[in-house]
Amino acid sequence: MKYTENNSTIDPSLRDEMTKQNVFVTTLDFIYNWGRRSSIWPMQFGLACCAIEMIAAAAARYDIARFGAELFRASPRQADLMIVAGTVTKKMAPNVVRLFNQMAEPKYVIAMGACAVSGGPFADGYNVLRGIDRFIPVDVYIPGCPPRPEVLLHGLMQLQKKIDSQSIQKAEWYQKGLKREFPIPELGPHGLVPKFNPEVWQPPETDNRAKHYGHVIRIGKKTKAPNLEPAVSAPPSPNPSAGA
Amino acid sequence: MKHFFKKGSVPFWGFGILSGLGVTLKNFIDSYFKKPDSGGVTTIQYPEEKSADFEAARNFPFLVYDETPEKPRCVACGICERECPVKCIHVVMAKDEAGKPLRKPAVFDIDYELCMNCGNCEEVCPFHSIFMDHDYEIASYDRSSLLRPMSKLLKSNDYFHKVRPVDAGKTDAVIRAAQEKKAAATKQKDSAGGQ
Amino acid sequence: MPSMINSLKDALEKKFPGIKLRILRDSLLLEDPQDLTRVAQHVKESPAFRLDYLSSVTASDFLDYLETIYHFYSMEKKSGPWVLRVRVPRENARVPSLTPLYQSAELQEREAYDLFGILYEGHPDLRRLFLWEGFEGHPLLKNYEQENADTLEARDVEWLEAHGVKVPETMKKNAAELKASGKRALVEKPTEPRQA
Amino acid sequence: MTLLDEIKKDGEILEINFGPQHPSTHGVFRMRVLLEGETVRELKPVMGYLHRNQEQIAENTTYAGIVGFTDRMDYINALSNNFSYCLTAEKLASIEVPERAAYIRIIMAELARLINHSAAVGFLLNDLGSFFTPLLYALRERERILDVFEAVTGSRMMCNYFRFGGVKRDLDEDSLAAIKTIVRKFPRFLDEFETLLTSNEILCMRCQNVGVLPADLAVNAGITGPTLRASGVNYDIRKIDRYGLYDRFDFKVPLGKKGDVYDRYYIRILEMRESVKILEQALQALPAGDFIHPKTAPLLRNPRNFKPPVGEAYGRTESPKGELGFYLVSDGTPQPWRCHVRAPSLINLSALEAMCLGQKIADIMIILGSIDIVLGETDR
Repeated sequence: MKYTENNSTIDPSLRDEMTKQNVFVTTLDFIYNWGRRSSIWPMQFGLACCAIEMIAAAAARYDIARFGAELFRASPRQADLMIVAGTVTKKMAPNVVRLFNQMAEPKYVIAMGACAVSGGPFADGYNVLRGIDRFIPVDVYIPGCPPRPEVLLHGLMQLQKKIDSQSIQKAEWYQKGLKREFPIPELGPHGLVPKFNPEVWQPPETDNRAKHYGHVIRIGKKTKAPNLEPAVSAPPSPNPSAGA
Repeated sequence: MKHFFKKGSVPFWGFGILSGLGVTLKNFIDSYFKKPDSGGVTTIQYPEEKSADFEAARNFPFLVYDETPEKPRCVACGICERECPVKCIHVVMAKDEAGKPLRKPAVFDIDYELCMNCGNCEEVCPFHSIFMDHDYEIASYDRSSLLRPMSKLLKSNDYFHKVRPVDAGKTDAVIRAAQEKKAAATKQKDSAGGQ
Repeated sequence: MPSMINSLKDALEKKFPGIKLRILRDSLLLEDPQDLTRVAQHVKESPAFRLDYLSSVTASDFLDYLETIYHFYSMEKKSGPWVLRVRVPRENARVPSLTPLYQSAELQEREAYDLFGILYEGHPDLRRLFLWEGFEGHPLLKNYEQENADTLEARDVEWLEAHGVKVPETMKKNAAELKASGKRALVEKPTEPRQA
Repeated sequence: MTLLDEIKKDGEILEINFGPQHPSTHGVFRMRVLLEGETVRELKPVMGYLHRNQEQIAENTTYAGIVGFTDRMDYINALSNNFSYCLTAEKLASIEVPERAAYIRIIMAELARLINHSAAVGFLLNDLGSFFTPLLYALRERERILDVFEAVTGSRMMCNYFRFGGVKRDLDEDSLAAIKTIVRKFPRFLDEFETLLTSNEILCMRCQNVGVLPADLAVNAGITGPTLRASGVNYDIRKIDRYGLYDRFDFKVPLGKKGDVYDRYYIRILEMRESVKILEQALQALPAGDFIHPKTAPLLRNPRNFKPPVGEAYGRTESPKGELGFYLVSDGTPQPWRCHVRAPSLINLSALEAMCLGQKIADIMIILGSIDIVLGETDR
């Protein structure tokens, strides 16, 4: 959902003037967005360590109920916010995209934690997707590993600011011919087929990390195996397969 | 081990549930009268009231400069870059026009979207120039703003004192001691050279 | 520790005269992998050892051969780790499975097969544990070629077009070049040497 | 013809997938279950949805960098992973740990055990249907302990606190005082937790004689930790290996009788009481001294020149979930040749099917919750 600026047509000075005489003027957009923003139901979707911080955010101390988001709906049909909390592996990616497709419009995605944003500490592995924004559009990125519960609440407030800025006329989900069905990747022989959805994410032009480090996990880096033979050489029985 | 209702363990059938409800009732009443750490309401009203800020808390690294942002403490030695387990630091040493390397980074960017807040860079930096910050409100709408260039990473030494007073004091003491030792050594060398 | 493993070696040589064993630091290497079931059976039942708890099954790749290391403990006698190792060549890595004797080996042998490609004969259902069925190759081997997740290949471009996704021209051209040269988009060494 | 074809013939049996996205599977764990009506006929666990290739990354990071990755294996209590990994690395390079450092390690590991057991009981009660009430009490205690972790180690969950030969920072006065108040108040929380739960009729009815794990199957299937001790087998690695000065503290090892879900629940409450006893003794006898061995202190500044001699080492500790073992093979370079993790959560699942056969569909969740697995450790 793009960030569309919504300048309400009433000029603020006139509105403050009228509120002094107890006449409250508002716009339909304000009420519509206020309703959606204050009761945004997340989907119960914890993947890894960030899910524990999400539960801690829903618990007593950092209460997510104060933002109206404490009702974690189990099924995607009744949720309108998907907090991707944790590492999205290649084996789990088709499920995440299918769940996102099953959610009802208007739906939002928060990528919580370094793993959901960019693959995080495990980005170089063979089984970790380098960020969930390769297949589905993400509204708010929350870095951190794991982000503290307050950071999740701050991210939720950023999302609420984004919801406030939307207006009914320009709302995407009411336009005709809305194509928000993202193709679900398949599990291919070496990883996901396709590796990413070019409509949603393009690799950046200058990727210093790849240019500078190549891939941290390089092929054939170590050429000599450790020789665990005992230091004091026992009677060396003729053993063809013993290491050099 | 309490087992399936050994007769003495539970006076009558519903007693266990009632005593449980008693506990929840006590907590419900306590939450109005008791202080937060002894049974009261422990909720932190996040935007207005923030949780206690611990000295050792580590969120994301930042660079320290003494007087002006043009002269950071960092000498672009690249040790933090090698020690970072996630490889999210990228350092390029500055060169003047004659190609002689200056002891200053031309490019120093940290990828906040990859960083795992482990604090190894702070431990290994021999020049006390990179430290872990406490600021955590950096959620953003697009991913490219999370790749922080040097201009955004540099923060003043007194910000470092404000955020982490004890550690900042210790590092300043260490730096002052090193400078005095160097000054004494050069003075001693001059005096030796002078004779 | 070495004295402990020597007592195990002597006991086994006494029980099975022709067996070939070798002490390796403080572990016991079975030269012929097929002896494994006999040795495990004996070690589990014999009153001297009673090793009834197989703690961990580890596979590792030593370039010339693949190795499976077993850590046994005895919960009855509370005795320390008894380490057995078995070496198999890389081409047809076959090791007899210990699952009929120890149920704790079931998941660990599936993991060793999944990540190293060692076939455990006699395992009830030897499937991949972590990766999916269609995955080719065994990722933890030292010569595993990992795919580069940032460049699209011909297979991806076909799939995307079949699903009505517009692929930019440059990516389509790269994918076609890669397919022509017959190479796969692999993980490479850094293009620019790291200074400092 | 396999069971499945037989089933399709008379159509009595239904195949259901629990997970990988399921409200109560503690993460992305999937079980393919064949149900005849309500009773379970066959249960196949499917894992790998959180396989983050930690062992491949461990082979490409320096020994000190791996400490940061071990926090993310069993992410509910990061400190017991650090403990097990640093123990193995110290065995590999034969480094000793000074007394104060060993005491600090035990204090932090036992605090992590308190967090893990109270959270495990809370999640088990979540599966039983008492949605969020016991878990909120447990998480309230957990927040207090997490404040201490953040004050001492720097991060709430990913502590990255242990180093080879000791710990990263010393335990200063006010965090010591905070730990003392926590340990003083914890028994009162446990009594409140017990009156809320232990003699609760619904809990007794639903948990007793459900998912019974006989002792011989538990030993054969390599089950360790509270799940094993609930079946009556006395095997606690703190008592057997006596690693890290654990032999200086006297604490009992609680044992269960029948090995059902109720025993596994109640044994965690008793183990929390034992941990509080250990903490009390450790806090009284905390000696002065350096928090890291002077020989390995320079490693804090440049971990790159920690090159252990060629060799292998297997170290294990009693993590709250079971025996957590690390197997390290070093070839003299700063990166290990092989780093294998013996994960208790993975191996405790080998008896899951045996426990679930014949049980009702609602009980599968409780049996899984009573084994207390964490997917970061199962899938590594």
